Amino acid sequence: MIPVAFDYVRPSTVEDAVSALANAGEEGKVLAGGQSLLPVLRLRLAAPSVLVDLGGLAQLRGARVDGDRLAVGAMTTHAEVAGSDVVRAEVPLLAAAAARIGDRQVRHLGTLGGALAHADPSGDLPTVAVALDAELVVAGPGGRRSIPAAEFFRDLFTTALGPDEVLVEVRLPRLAGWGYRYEKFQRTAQAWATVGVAAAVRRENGSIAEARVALTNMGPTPVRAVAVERALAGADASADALAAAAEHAAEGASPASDLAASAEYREHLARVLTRRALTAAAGL
Amino acid sequence: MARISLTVDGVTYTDDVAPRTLLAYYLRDQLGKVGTVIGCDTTNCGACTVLMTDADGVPRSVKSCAVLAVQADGRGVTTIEGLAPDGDMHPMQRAFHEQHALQCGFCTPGMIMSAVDLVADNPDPTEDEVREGLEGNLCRCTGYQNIVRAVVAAAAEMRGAGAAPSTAEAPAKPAPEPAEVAS
Amino acid sequence: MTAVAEPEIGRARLRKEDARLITGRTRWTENIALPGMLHMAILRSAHAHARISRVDVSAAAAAPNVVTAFSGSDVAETQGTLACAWPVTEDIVMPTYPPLAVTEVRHVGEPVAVVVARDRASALDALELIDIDYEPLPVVRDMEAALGEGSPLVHADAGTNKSYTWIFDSAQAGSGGDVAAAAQEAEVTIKQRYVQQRLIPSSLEPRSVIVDPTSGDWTIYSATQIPHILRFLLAATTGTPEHKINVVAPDVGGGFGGKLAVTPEEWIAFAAANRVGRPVKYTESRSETMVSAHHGRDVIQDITLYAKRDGTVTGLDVKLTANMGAYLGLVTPGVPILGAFMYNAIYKFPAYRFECTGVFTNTTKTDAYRGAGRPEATYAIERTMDELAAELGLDPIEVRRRNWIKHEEFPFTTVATLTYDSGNYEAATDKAMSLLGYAELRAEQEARRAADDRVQLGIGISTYTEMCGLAPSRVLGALRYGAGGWENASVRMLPTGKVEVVTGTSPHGQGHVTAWSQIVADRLGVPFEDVEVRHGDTRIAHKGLDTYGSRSLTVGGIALVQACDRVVEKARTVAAHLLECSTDDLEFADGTFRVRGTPDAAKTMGDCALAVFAAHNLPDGVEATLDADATFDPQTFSFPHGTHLCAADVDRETGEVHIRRYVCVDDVGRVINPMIVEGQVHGGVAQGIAQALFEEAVYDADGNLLTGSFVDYTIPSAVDLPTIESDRTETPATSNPLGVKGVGEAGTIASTPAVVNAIVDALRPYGVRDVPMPCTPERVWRAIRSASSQEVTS
Amino acid sequence: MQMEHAFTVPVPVAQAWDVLLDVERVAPCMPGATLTSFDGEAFEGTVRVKLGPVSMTYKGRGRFASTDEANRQVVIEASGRDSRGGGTAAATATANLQSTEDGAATRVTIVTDLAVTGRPAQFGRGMIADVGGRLLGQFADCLATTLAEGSGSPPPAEPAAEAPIAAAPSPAAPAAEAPTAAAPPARPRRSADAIDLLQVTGISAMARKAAPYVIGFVVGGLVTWALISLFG
Repeated sequence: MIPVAFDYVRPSTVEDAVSALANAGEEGKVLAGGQSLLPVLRLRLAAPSVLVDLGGLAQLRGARVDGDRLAVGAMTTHAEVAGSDVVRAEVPLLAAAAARIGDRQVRHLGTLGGALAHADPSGDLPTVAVALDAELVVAGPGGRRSIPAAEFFRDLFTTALGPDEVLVEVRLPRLAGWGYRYEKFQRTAQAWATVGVAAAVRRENGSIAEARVALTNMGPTPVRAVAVERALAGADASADALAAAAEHAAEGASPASDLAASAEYREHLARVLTRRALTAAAGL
Repeated sequence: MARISLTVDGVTYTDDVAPRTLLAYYLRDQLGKVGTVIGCDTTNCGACTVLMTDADGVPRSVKSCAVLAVQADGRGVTTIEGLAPDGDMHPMQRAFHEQHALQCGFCTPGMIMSAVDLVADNPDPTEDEVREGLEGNLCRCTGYQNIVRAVVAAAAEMRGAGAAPSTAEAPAKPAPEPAEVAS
Repeated sequence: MTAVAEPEIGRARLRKEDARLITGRTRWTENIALPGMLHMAILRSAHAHARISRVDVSAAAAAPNVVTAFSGSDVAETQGTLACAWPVTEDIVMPTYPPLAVTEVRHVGEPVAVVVARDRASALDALELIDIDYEPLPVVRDMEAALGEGSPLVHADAGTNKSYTWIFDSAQAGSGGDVAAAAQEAEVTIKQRYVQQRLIPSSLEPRSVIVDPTSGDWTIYSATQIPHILRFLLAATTGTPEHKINVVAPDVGGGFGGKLAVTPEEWIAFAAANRVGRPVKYTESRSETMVSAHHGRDVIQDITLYAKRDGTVTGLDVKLTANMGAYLGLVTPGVPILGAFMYNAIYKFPAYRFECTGVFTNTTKTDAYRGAGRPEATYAIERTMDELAAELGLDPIEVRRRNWIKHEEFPFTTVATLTYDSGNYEAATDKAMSLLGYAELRAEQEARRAADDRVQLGIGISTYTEMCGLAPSRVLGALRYGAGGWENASVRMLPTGKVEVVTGTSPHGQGHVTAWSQIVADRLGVPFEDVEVRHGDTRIAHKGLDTYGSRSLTVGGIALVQACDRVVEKARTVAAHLLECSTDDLEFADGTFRVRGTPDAAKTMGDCALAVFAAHNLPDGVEATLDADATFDPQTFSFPHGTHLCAADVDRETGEVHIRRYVCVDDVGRVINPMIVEGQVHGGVAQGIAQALFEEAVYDADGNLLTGSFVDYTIPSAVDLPTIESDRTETPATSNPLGVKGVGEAGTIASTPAVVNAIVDALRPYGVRDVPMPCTPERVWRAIRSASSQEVTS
Repeated sequence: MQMEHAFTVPVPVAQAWDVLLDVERVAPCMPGATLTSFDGEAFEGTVRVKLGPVSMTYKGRGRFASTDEANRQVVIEASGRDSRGGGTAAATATANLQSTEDGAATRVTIVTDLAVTGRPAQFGRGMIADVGGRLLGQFADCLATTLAEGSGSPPPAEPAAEAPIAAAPSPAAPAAEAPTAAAPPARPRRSADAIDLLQVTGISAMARKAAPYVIGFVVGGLVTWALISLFG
């Protein structure tokens, strides 16, 4: 299949990108890595009049430490995120999840910003962003604003981004020294996550000082496993305590039933995978 | 139409393309590079995999059906046809032949390009790493086993460690056949 | 030429085919561009069942770059009809199958209108301008519902959704006893229902066709397994003289039965080219393939096995309900019938009854998919034998031993009337068990069971045979198949001593060029490199019945041997003349005729070829050609067999299945090229595992295919499949001069039950007796849950 | 597939009935809908559905198959077609109004039979029912508010030309009227009773991904379109 015809612009500044989007109105669409968008276009499920390609924005690539945050440019590819020394040192959970996205070819083109703005409920990176309370910096006609991940993901494929806004940077807390695990369950290696669990754990004196847990594909947006985190706070870093906490994993989730799995099975998986993720993250 | 300029298999082309043109179709229809094939429309099969330089000029495997030709502007692209420009086989091509890593051959161009990219990143991959590295390429004929074997063997040869033993007899280097072109 | 050459047969020759495939110098149909060629796009029905109330293509026809647009009614008279070549019963319901729907659509994906344009994109753009109204009709998707009272009818004029019922009864056939009697006397009865889910063959190359009406003939390039059958049927159903049609199957990227078809798209491209008088190309997108290319399997199997408490099977009753889909494709009705002869498998069952009912539903038609009928049969009996073993507390291998045909009992005529010429099930099984370390794994299994481990180990066994070498023409005739099963080959010695071989087989990945070269090299005593094999072009390969059903070597290979032998015989006459001796005085070895007792007096095949070419000094009555043509029609089938063992770890918590070891020992008779044989086994096993664990075509109640792309129709990648440990035993077939049996389908046939048997074996202590395919983690998890809840309540 | 939605509004049945048949009042509940013609029985319109990268436009027509005032039942048949690709949706929706015992409120039941074909089905991951239910729920949610306002209130704002499924407070959907659990409704719900019932009947249940391409949502659009017809 071949996409419906569209116009194409490739701005070289963020400001130009924003104004190109504003000019496009309702019919504009941002092209980041294109790994989700191009299949949609090929199947003619969408027919934007203009594609605004952010591929020329070199300033949106790369990761750096900025105070107590790790700042990653939105156009940094999954392969770059997964392979970045600074990401692996500061937020290894993000690198681990990025390494599990799609396949090599997809990771070479797909970008962090694209994956977040796409807001696929089975996407891995939105879950990490929510688990870690990332802040998403967006640029619009009125300048830049920062949106907490918890508020960024509004619904299935729906974010707080305005149609003339561009996601430019993702800021994450530096979690060097935390244990982490992205546990991904797939029907086949090519399949999207049936369920995923992002877990980061800080141990202190044999107990869990802090834990952050979020789930992939357990609702229209990433689900923060609040009940699990609550149960973990101050708990012993023991297998039993982690298992008990993981039993709360599906609380507050509203998973779908689809071809890959039923809601009931997803809830079961969420509990099992959360236990496994916590166990790994806690180094047990 | 948009004007693009790119290098494909060592040759520089400048063309006007419709923005909707996929790189795969540009290669096939406009450049006649029909060695790169298209097997699906959802970026699953990987048959269209080519190497394209990234913003830093490093060649990376991409699925050319999930890239617009306009996105390849200024980049360098290597297809299966440009892997061994002097007519000799690339070690990966030779290994695919020697290890019987292909049957119908339709997935082969993409599979070889993916494997070349994989070995560039990981010069000494284990069988499991090869399997993971090729997860973006589907093959319906071989069950992947000989493909895995071929990639491991090619990697060894490319490291200069000497090729792993072939499943078959001493390889007779196949004579390249002239391209068949319909009138 | 004097050195004694190592025999080519049996050598792991690297493939001649590879060079162009690994360098991208390939001629796929989609790669071919002809002068003036146009591109066709097809509008397909989004409805599973509807009346077409109105079609207006005028806006599409007026769109930029569009040369013509038309719908079914525009070509109703000229488009011909698609043919089913296998009306399995006299009273079969065989509906008309128009390539382009005219008044009614009966499955999602059925072609309804066409645009032909200068380029592909314009054709696709114009498709959106076609205005079409449907009146939806009731949809029937479920086979059993379709047979029920008051079901909506797929073909109203047929008055029924039943296509046919085909019965075999060993009591009536005289080949065995009465199953009803076996039922009465049975000490043990095993009753199982298995569902062979619907699969999509999914060769990596999508189907593609070019029809070239220029230059006075019709040339059709098609990504097909069956150029000869395509040519014949195109002629027969469009009224075009056969001698004006040439079909070329260029490089073809896999088939697996999926290209054993005469497709609506080929016919529509023919109609389109006829309208515009220019070459027309059509290549489907994958999402079109999913809904329009034929599917496979989709059979409900009700199996009843009767046995004594010592494990001896006394009778087998098989009732199938087979989904035809909306229409009958080339061999749709015959696919389950091919399995009818295989349910008794390698066993000496004394009584057997088989009944199959073919049913129409509003789904894509089914047809051949790798194994075609035989994987279904093998799955059912191998799963059932495991259940019998469990019921009796016997090792599953032991229960098989007590029933299988012993090697000294060959030839053996089965309850299904086939005579198995050879086999050695004991040897293959022993070898497989030893390769796997069967006893050790059983011990580990015991330990894990005792420990109630989260991950349990299962060992699955599949001892299979299959009928290959389709097929003796007389048998096909008796089964009401519309054609024969012979194959043709011709061999031409060129004056320089090179050899040109033309085969009627039509390879699409199997490596015939290499294997045929090996056979010819041995038979003629010429170097492997000196043989070229031509195929897949009806202008070159005039006669042939193409490639499917593991037939190419066992039928086409024998034709090739015969042609070679005829060439040698003719050369012998020439050599004798040149050497001034009697043909009886000549011995032939390594490509050279030598006078017995005077070894220096010799002529090579090349000498003879040159002499024939020069024709200066030929014996009287000998024509100046050194070539021969042979057609071989097998007298019987061939019967490869083997034992596959699968050791699987099953996570009781998540239901995940991990294949830890996969061992197979296949006996495919004499092996021409062990490397190619191993490759066929790998690929076959992979596809069988895919059925067991991953793949399923799913429809919703409205007849929409929900698995309409590779996103949801989950074909395994390298990560998802195990390393296969393959070995062989070699019991040559006695029914053909090469001793070969065929290998194309063996792996697929054997592996599916091995995997599912392993899963069920792992979970048997937890009350699980079956897991429906594909055994996804969720299905495994549910099977464990429902078994344990039943145990609690009972 | 069949879907059922039920809710109770705190107005007498006669009042609710009048609103239900008032095209001008009810149609705007449909995000992305444009009614192009209505002759009292038959109607035509379009629905544009946009969700993430997917954007599709459906065109269709329908009619009141029956309007039974005595039994307070309306039956609508409608069908729409994807402007590209030929996918369709056909719906038969039956709405029943029933007075509560005290006569102060009205129980509304909507049963929808929906058949969707084409790309949403083929690429939607088998989520049509789920997604359809969610969208119907959003419509019902809005409808409950509208009916609860009674006949005296002014009509709601004009529908947006297109609307994302979730009524995110973004410039993309200034007039979106489809409240979800993820975003506050654009207008206050007046009936606590209705809200509770909505939750009980699963209307605010989260739907899911129809990923990767989310076509399921197009189907949702068709559902809403079918309902437009219902109240058009």
